[in-house]
Amino acid sequence: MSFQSYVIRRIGQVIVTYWAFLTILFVLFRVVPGDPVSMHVQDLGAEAREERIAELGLDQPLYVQYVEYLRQLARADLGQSMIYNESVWNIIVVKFWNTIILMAASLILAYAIGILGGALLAWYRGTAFEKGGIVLTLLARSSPEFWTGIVLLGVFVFWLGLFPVGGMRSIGSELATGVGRYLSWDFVYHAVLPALTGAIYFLGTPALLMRNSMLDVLNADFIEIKKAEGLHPWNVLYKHAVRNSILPLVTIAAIAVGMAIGGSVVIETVFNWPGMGRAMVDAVNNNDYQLAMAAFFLMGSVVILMNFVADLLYVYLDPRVTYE
Amino acid sequence: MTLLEITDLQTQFETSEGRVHAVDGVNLSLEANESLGIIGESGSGKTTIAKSIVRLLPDNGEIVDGEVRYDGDDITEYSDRQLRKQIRWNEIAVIPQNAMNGFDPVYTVGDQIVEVITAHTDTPNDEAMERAKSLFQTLGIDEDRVHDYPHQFSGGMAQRAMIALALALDPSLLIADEPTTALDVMIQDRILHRIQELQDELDTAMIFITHDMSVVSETCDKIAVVYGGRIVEFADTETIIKNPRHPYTLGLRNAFPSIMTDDQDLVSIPGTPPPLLEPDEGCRFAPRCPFAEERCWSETPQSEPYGDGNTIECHRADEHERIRPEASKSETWREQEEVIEADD
Amino acid sequence: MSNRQHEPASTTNSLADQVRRGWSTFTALFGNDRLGQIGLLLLLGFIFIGAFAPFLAPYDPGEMNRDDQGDILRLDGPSTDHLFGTTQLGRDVFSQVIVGTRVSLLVGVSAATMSVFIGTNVGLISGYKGGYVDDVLMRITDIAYALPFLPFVIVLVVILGADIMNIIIAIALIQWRSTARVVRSQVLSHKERPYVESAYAAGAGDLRVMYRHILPNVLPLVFLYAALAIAWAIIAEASIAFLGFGDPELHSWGQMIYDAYNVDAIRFAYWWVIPPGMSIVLLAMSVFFVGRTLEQITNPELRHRE
Amino acid sequence: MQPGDSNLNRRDFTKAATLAAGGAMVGLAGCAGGENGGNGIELEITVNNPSFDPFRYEYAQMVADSWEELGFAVEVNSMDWNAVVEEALIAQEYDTSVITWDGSPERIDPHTFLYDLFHSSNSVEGGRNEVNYDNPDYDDLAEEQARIFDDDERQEVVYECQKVLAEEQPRTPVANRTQIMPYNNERFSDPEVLIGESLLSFWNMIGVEPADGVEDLRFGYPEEVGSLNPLDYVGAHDRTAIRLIYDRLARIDQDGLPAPWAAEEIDILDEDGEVAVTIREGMTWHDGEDVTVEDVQFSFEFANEHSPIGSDWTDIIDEIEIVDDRELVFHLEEPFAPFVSNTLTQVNLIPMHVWEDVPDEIDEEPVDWDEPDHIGSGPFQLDYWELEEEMVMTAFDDHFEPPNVERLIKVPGSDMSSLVGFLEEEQIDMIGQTPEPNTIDRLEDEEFISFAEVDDHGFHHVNYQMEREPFDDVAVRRALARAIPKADIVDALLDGRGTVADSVIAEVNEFWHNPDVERLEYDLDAARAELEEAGYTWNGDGQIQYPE
Repeated sequence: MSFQSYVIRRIGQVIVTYWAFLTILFVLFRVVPGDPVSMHVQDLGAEAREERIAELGLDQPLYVQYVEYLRQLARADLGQSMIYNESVWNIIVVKFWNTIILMAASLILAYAIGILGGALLAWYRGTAFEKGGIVLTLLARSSPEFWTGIVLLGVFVFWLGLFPVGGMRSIGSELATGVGRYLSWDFVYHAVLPALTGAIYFLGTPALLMRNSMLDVLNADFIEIKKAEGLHPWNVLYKHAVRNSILPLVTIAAIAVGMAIGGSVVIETVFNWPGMGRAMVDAVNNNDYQLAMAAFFLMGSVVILMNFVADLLYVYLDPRVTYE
Repeated sequence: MTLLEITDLQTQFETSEGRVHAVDGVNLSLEANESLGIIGESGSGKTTIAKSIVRLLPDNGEIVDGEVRYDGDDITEYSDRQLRKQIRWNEIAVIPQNAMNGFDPVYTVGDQIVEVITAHTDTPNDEAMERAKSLFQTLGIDEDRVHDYPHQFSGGMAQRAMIALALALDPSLLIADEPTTALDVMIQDRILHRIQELQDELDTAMIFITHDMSVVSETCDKIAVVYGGRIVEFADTETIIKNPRHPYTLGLRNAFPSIMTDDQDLVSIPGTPPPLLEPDEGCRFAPRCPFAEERCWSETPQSEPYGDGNTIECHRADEHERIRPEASKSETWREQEEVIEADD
Repeated sequence: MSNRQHEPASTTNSLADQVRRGWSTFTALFGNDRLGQIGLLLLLGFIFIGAFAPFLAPYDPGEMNRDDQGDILRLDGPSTDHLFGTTQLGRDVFSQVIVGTRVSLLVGVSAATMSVFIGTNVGLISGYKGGYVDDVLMRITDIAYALPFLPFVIVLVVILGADIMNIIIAIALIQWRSTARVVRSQVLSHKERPYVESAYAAGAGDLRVMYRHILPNVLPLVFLYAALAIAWAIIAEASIAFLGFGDPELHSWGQMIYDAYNVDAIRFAYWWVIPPGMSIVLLAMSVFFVGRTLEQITNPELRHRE
Repeated sequence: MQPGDSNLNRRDFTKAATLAAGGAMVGLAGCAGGENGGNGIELEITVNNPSFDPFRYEYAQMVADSWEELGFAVEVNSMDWNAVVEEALIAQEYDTSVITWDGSPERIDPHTFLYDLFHSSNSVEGGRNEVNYDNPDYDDLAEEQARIFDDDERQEVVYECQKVLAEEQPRTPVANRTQIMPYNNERFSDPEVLIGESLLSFWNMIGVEPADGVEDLRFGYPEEVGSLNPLDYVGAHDRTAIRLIYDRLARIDQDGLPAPWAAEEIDILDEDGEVAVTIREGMTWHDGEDVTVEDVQFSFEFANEHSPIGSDWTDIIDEIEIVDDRELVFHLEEPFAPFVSNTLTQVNLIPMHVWEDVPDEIDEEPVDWDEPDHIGSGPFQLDYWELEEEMVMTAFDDHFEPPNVERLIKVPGSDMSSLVGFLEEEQIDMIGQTPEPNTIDRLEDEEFISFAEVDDHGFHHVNYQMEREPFDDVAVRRALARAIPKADIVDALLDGRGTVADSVIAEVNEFWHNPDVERLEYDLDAARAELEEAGYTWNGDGQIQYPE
């Protein structure tokens, strides 16, 4: 099969997956108990309640709502937030980027440390360094994000007082718009601990996988040949051993992006980070279907997209892969 | 002129079971443009000899004694950097057993040739690529195939590409470790001829490591027979093929179809190669040797010179004229096999 | 060095052989793996605590303990009466940690069992049947991969109610996906091997070939994934509880930290936070240690040359 | 021994025990309902999960334990708050439930608590009388209190209402919590609190005294404002922000009584329902235009026509008559005593020149229009609002009572714990909610933190679904009420920071609270006696039985 027809087939599969995902999303949020106004039942009279529900279209038959929902999405319209009474897109877009930036920082940190560390673990196989490294890695992997976050908070905030308790910027400071909000020291200062928390949690997988993969590669004949060629050892390690070992990590990294986005809610809660995960949990608690669905939808989209990208990247990076 | 002179080389491995004496006092010499075959069963230490020369030993291995003189210099004394800069690939190149695995699968073959050229010389990339193409031509591969990835080559072609890689820097010595075992017989033959031709053309010395007597008989000037980490017999090819003196060499000869004596039935040497852990006194081949005497069990034989620079390490070397015909018979070895089984 | 247990011995697949081989593999693996031993020991410790929790816990974990004057012992630090101190409402932290062990183990084991059961069957059928069955099952797996884990579990818990069983089901509904993919690719490679052909030749039907011949050969991998699934499930449950979607009737470790966090005690009531936190980490880690040892069955290359 | 101690949270333990390794998966499903399989009268307490409000969850457990001691088979059914609302409040599918009514300023007027919650006309699905209390005599009383404009006369009827409710116990009030809110005393002094809201009150936002050089009031609240739309908002918390930007004709003052605000004078012209309002002179909108009587008339009419919540309060208005350029008269359809305290204090004044022309792209309802500039006439103007980060308002200096600070920054925390952290780091100045008891203890040690302390008139209570047996029996309700350990709940769960409630009108609401209602003190023997008298018996296992 040619690369092109492979890509086309994959796109076809992605579309099917996507449709199923959207349908599940719809069904999930229609069977959630309560409705968007139930939170405020004591503030609204029975009449006002009915009126609002009708206004939100929730009195329509399910299939009508379903068709409307798909039509909306097709128009790239995420609908109105039922609580904020504002376009969901406006609410979510900033949070989406807040989450993406934080998780990207965490993942980049995690994969940089993980790949480097994993390579070293394999390179120094059988030493005390390796053993210690593995224990540390498994420790990091065993600590839920909220626990790591709490420990970091305890040490760096409550005890040493080095970092702020949470939030994304100092309260009342000048509000920058667009990219500007991520380009200040104040932002970095606020992002250090949450990013670190994520990085610690995520780095276990790449480190261990890299180590295993490296061990395989290091046993390969060509590594010996590259050494015999008189190439610099670092060259052998990074240009050849690491480059070959990294292949299986590509898929994992893509999946990790999805996991990170989906799991961001925990870090965002601990560090009071105004991200999408928290917005989604709040929206679920408030029964703001549209907002929760949009957050869910964006997270799922990132995951589906990343899985797709991973497949293509893998084919691109490894010349041996055939398009089966 | 002597290109390579190995004296009393000892290489050992540290393992959980103890110290393995993989190479245990080896002496060898090789003239420029000469080709040497090193032959032995797997586990005999023949590959370790080759790896000791370029010092490509695993982490748990080390050269504990002896010299490897290359062009007069003892390269065991070289720092890693010196060895890397001056010896590896510049002077000594290696051809691995399975060429397909010798290439990094994620780069094109051409890129890998370019890489080694630019690592050692100041050649610009495009010139290095030209060099790679001309090497491909020399080896009879379509030069456009430098842009192909290793997995796109057939086995024989990959082996030739590997040779092209080995020749990239005009080395003075090629070490080929079982270069053709992975290939089928027809291709094996063609490649061996090609190597021989190239060696003549390029004035390169060559060490050929194999377990296959017939391979070395065609390609090499001299042959060293390795057993238990020692060279038990070293002589010119003709002597080894026609008049070997060591019972092990004689046994090896029986194990392969020979062009010269095609009516023989093939028989392998019974038993297994010795463990190389802290060897005891006595000839290491004694347990498997149909001609072992009492002293073979108690005294370690020493290397004795004979003829023109040949050596032999056997207590009964003097009796070779009598032993040789005995050893040609398959019954001799079959009987020995029964003895060994009885012992177990 | 590389005695590959997972290479099928085409003749011996009887149950007794499997067990015997399994046992010798077990001793060979754990015999010289210090981390594996530590993990196993820790795990057994937790299982013991979990099994005998009601006898080991000195207090009812929900009881509000009071001092001699009848005042509630709020946020009392560690003492001889209360080893790990008390909570905001005077509840004994030590007892809660003990009882919480059971919850974590239950969640870990049940969720892992369910997810591995689903995953193995999907992978087996998908890989073995191929064709459109494979297509459909793999699309379903893709969909499971497309659902963000925590949010999905949270929504499910909101729908089904915050009961521990629902949490377990929600975790399993997502977690099976990785097992399915891995088992499928293993089955694909086993399908081509000679022993499968000879099974056909001997007249075995599809089901028999799948479950009697191929399955035993992918089992080591299944066990490995089960071990990992246990750890993930434990961490997942703790995270869900921490976010406030846990089963309020149970004193799970995540729930404890949530309670402490919620009443803003995490900054000083270390005795209330560290025991459950460390318990989660240690339990998950012990499972990872064991899993790492098991991994060597599936990939002998990883074994230490010691 | 403390009441209920012996089997406190026995359920927890039983459930944990059913988790025994092997049979757990099957066992759980089966055990959930089975444990109270005795043959007593079964009843269920519906309550929210602790994540929504731990206090209610915990006291539901204490109530359950106590009721079990009495001989009932009690099951606590805790669920997501949304599910509680759907089942217990809207569908009214429950036995008993643990619910809270929050104390908003408008509810200081007894009308909501006495009429909405107990009048039989509100017992429809989704109505506020979810206990289905249906007592014609009480209905008369509740209607009567709404007709009497004279406070003292009305007080008598209000007292009578409370007396009936205390005897009949359709809901058992349990406690009013004390609101203790922390603020930074180096930056602010003299907070102006209101019952039910404490620091969150309108008066505090404009009246709290900043120290020299302090310009920003940074106010933390663990929830984000949902909407600033003056016509279409739902959350109670939304109002606390909206009322700063949009003025009302009257506001509830710090004594809990309505006082003219944008109105200079409010006169009851006629007890049958004519209210004259004179607006202040010289008021302007944030965009500089004058506030006119036409604007006021427009605000009420527009709210009545388009706003789902606005129509609730304005339906009572028959006609609004403009007398001159400062005076209007509201003609009511019938006498309605809470008109000033509930209607005039809640309808936001909006500028006619802005809202007259709701843009065309708002195709459905004009209230869906998110007016971008938020032009009101209140003491604050919206500067910017970054959702879930901060909302910044600046002082409107042309206001007749401009705030003491330059800016008000509302900070929504993800939870109390992070807000407390902000307060301690001096990143915020105040928190608009009561922290946990231990946090209060800790913050009390901080020199720079003081507390504003006031009781809430909102009340925690236990509901009985009176359409179901045995809750239709007043004896049962009274017995159950006597078996609620109110004092212990306040002591154990609130660390004493609260008041035991016996009437639906809180003690702190001094003018309306009837101090002489019957008190059903915690007394299991008295409870048993009431049941016995009504014919209930106990079997050998101590399980209660219906009368023969």
